[in-house]
Amino acid sequence: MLEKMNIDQLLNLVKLLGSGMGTTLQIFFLTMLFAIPFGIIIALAKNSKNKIVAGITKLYILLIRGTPLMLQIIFVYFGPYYLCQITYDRFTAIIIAFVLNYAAYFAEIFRTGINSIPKGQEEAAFTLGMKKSQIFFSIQLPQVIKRILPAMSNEVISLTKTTSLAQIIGVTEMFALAQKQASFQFSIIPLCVAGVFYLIMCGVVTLAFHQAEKKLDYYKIV
Amino acid sequence: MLEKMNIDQLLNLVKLLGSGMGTTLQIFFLTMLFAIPFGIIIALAKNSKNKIVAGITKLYILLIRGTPLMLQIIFVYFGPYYLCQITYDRFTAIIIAFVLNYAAYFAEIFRTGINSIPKGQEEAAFTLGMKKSQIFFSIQLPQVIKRILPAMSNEVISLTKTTSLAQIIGVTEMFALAQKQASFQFSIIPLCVAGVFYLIMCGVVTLAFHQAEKKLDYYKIV
Amino acid sequence: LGGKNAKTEEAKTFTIGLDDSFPPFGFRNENNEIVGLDIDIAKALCEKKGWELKVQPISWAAKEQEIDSGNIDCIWNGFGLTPEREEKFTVTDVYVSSTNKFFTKADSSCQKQDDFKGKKIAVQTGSIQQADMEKSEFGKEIGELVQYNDYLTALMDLETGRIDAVFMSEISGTYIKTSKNKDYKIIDSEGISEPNRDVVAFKKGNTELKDEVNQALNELKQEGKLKEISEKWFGEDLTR
Amino acid sequence: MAILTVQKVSKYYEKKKVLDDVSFSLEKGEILVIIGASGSGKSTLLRCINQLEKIDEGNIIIQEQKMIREVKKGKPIYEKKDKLEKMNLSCGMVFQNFNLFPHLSILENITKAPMTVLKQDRKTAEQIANQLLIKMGIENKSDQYPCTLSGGQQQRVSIARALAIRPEIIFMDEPTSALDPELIGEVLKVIEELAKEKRTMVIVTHEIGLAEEIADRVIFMDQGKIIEEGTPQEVIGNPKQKRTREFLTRYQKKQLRFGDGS
Amino acid sequence: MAILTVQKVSKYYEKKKVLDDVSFSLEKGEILVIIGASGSGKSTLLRCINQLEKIDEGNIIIQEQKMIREVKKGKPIYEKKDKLEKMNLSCGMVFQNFNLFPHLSILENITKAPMTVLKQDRKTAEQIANQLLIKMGIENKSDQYPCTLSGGQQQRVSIARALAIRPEIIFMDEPTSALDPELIGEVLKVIEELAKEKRTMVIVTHEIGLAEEIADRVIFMDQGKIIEEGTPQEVIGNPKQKRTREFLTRYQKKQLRFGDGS
Ligand SMILES: Nc1ncnc2c1ncn2[C@@H]1O[C@H](COP(=O)(O)OP(=O)(O)OP(=O)(O)O)[C@@H](O)[C@H]1O
Ligand SMILES: Nc1ncnc2c1ncn2[C@@H]1O[C@H](COP(=O)(O)OP(=O)(O)OP(=O)(O)O)[C@@H](O)[C@H]1O
Ligand SMILES: [Mg+2]
Ligand SMILES: [Mg+2]
Repeated sequence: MLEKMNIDQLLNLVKLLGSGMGTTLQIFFLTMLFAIPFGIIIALAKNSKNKIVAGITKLYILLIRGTPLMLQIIFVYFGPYYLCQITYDRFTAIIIAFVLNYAAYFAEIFRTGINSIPKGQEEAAFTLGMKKSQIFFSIQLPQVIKRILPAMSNEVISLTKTTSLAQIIGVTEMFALAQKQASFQFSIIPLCVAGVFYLIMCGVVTLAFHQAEKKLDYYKIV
Repeated sequence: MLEKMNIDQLLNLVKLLGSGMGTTLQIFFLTMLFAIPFGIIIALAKNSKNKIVAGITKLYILLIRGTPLMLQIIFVYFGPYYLCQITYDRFTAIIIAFVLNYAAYFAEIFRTGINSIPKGQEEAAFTLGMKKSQIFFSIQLPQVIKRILPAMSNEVISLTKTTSLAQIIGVTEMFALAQKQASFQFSIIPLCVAGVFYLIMCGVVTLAFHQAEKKLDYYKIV
Repeated sequence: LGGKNAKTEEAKTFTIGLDDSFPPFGFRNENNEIVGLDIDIAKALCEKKGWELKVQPISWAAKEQEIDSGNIDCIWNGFGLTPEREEKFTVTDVYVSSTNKFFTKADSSCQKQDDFKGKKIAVQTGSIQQADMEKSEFGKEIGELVQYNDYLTALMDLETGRIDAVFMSEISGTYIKTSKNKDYKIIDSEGISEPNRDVVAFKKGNTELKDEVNQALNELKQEGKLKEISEKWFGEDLTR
Repeated sequence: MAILTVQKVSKYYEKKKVLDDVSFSLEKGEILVIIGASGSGKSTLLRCINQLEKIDEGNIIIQEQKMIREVKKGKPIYEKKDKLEKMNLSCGMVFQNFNLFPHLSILENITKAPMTVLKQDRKTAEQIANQLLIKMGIENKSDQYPCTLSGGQQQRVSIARALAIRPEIIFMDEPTSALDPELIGEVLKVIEELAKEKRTMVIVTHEIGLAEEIADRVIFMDQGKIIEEGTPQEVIGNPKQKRTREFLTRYQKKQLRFGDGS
Repeated sequence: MAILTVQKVSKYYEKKKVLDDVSFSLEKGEILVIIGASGSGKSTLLRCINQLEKIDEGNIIIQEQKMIREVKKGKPIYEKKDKLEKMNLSCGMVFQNFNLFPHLSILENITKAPMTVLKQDRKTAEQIANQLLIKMGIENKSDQYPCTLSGGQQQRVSIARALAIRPEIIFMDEPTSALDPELIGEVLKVIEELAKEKRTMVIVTHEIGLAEEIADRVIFMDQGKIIEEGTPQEVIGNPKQKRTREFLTRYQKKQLRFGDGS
């Protein structure tokens, strides 16, 4: 099963999996796009003084972290139909499930980041007359970003690979194509090629975070 | 697919999945048992002044984090056969793959923990005549544990669910049983029950970490 | 038998590898016992040969590696014959055969294959049905080919109406339909795929063991044992 | 007419009374120095006036505007948000630990609030900021980030930042106690400058020398209470209360034993 | 016979020479105080003697044992590990930030090294520790954790911890400069006690008063060099070098202006 492939076959395979990367990257970027702001909202909700809001958020995070994403995808996709006969697009379902899931993980990271910024800065900003939202967006958030980069990089790297779960409800991304080819060709080479694709994605993400860290290196965390 | 089940069937299902929890828990605890010390070694290696050691460790972590665990399991299980005709037990292979994988993730957490302990303490211990290993085990490690508890809890919670990947090479744990029942009974109820099992495991882990945090609350991080 | 040194006289274990979630060939019942058509045949065969049967669940994705490394003696799992598979494995004669059909909702407006033009058809990822559909002329005329990891999700989605039919083997579909009391409409296919011819597959070159199993299968057939087992599972004789 | 009046203010942390019936008032242009042992409630008092903590009894009146509207079931009800915000704006605060915003340049640290709160345009805000930096003697640092400055320089920036919103009263909570001895002088110089301009200020400090030099009035606090109040000559030069004398002796002893090296 | 000799030591950080041909020696029972501006290399010198940094030129001799065995291609080769460890044990160090171990109780902070390094049994170690705590005036804190202590108390614990391994020489790097003014006195008192016992000590400090009171000899450093050396009367009372005078004037000015409040 590790027999030689000729170069043409390999190129073909790379082209095929490359075509699946479109979907993989769409899932990846759309999840980031929505999960980050949603995660911030959840983080703020969990920090809220309103006990009901904080309690609901806590339950939500527990449920999300406590159950496999695979189940969450199935619920998001089939739940609305069984509850009220609503169906919708499978790709939308994947994005919703991924956003709900990653937002919970991001939220915990954001919360740690927000809480690690010295209270004194908030107080100083307050005595300067700044409003809560102004303090959050112009004083805390920019610093939170710097603090959470390492933790976020872990989650984002995990996301690159988790995209493969999309195939559960029939969204064909790169890894599904690789599995199909592996099964047709009776070979694990397609899976190895998929591994290389992931490795490249992971490398790019690592590099991007590295760049971001460098860019934010102009000031020191106090 | 959501048709009613009677209580007997449900009990039967719970009993069945419960029996699979044995394997799940074995994988879980054995992974923790080996991945934690191995992770510490990797963390120290990556912090090492020897550039070759640090370089190899870096590559190792990149490879592990950059590729799906699923592929790693396949390589660990079949690799030795293709390289030198050695076969071995599938359960052992799962433990090895999980340990290799989680050790890399744990290592990054440990390293952050170790590096966050004020250098001054190491220096103070050194001027008191303590040896490197004494400093590590009696000064740094106990504090590292406190610092990394939140990050570790995330990884350990993820491990509870990742155990389900063992079925890739035919190790039947709880989730594999649930999926099989789902396909036999043609119902997603077994998957929901599996979700509840995971939720319980996650709850126990969360509680355990909470207890540990409380226990280490007797001193403040400086 | 069992392991690589397949023919030591004392070790009479015969290890068959299968995906234990593939009804009705091999799957887990509510008591978690692996049962099914293939299991019954393998049992009968081992009884005849005086071997001890060991049923090893494997991951379908890794079946070649499993057999190559000698963890299992054969794949026995409703294993449909294809030219590629014939090339990669040493296989027995066909012992069961079935055709692939469209399974759709009872109230579907589709009556024949041509009605599925432009519609969404589901297959299992990496299955023969997928390969056949992608290769066939008809496959180019359908709206979308949706791949699922398992038939459970595919059939659930059929119910929600997001796909129009599942293209699967008659055996699997009929089994689900009868055992779960579903009222699927079954529509014949033509010009898409050859009938599935299920065989037992051995490591390439392991003809010795293959011949032994082949001969025993033929004897079982002659004795009417295969017919008996097939009728138990399908109500008809699908063995060849 | 007093610009600030603190009326019988009390404050509890859980069961502990950390401010106990504190009353005083401040005239425009007056400089008040508060001294007292660690834990006597000096910071808490400043934080209550600056709305960083809530009071449990009494009232605080800034520019004839009451902070507490009414008392319901023994609980003080604060004024509406907009009124509180206006009162907050007329108070500027300088913290012991500077609390500069590390991700903003020195100039941005100063212009942030004027631009977002007072809606000044960037040009005006930067002009004002630059004038303040000149006054603080750090005009050449405006593009640097806080982490590159010494503690003394950071504290001067934080004073400039507080001045930029043009507060009526400036509060300083131990502005020099996080500084190396070598750097204290430069901050004290700036404070003296402000004193010369007759700005209204309330300063909590351990620098008895500063109190003597610039205070119009000195308050000595102990265990949440104001024990003694008067001119520096009265409170420091000739304290009436035993507790005040004890407190001052401790300082004098240290300074006599390790006095200046001339 | 000198207990410590520093011979023509130089040290670079990258290209920057932070110690420049530093030589001095210390007799048993002598108390040496090092003063100098920020960045003049005082801490680096102490860190080199305590093996926390490596030197690039010269040698350090503790109790007749050389730290550098030989010089190869212009690079100093350090002695074998066991010899270095012995030398390290004869030096105790007190840091500006105390550097207590936060997860250990006060008693454990002190007994940890004696038990693991000197192999004392727990009982002996605790006995010695308790005696030291009594000496430091904090015998009632032994079961508490560092975070519950004030800075002054923490520093006294760290002095006790350093004494517990019975070093021949004690080094202190600005032992009071992280402390609130109120708390400095209690640490200075402990240092004076040690001075009375005629312990060999090297103290880096900004407290000129302390230097005058307890030093047998004072060294003034500037830009990595020893500029002036002598008795406190000589160096502080009557400095010969212009740089020393400038440095001292700065302190005196501040202390005159905000001098003691008597
Ligand atoms: N957030 C808080 N929770 C509980 N108690 C507090 C809190 N903040 C302050 N205290 C207590 O209130 C009392 C007064 O504290 P405060 O900080 O006002 O004193 P201070 O006079 O400023 O002292 P210092 O000179 O040390 O700054 C102290 O006993 C302190 O322990
Ligand atoms: N790890 C380092 N890397 C590079 N330069 C350093 C390092 N540590 C110290 N320096 C530099 O070496 C010089 C001497 O520093 P040192 O800390 O010894 O001075 P110091 O006299 O103790 O000053 P202070 O009174 O501020 O403690 C300074 O210019 C400093 O910037
Ligand atoms: Mg205070
Ligand atoms: Mg220093």
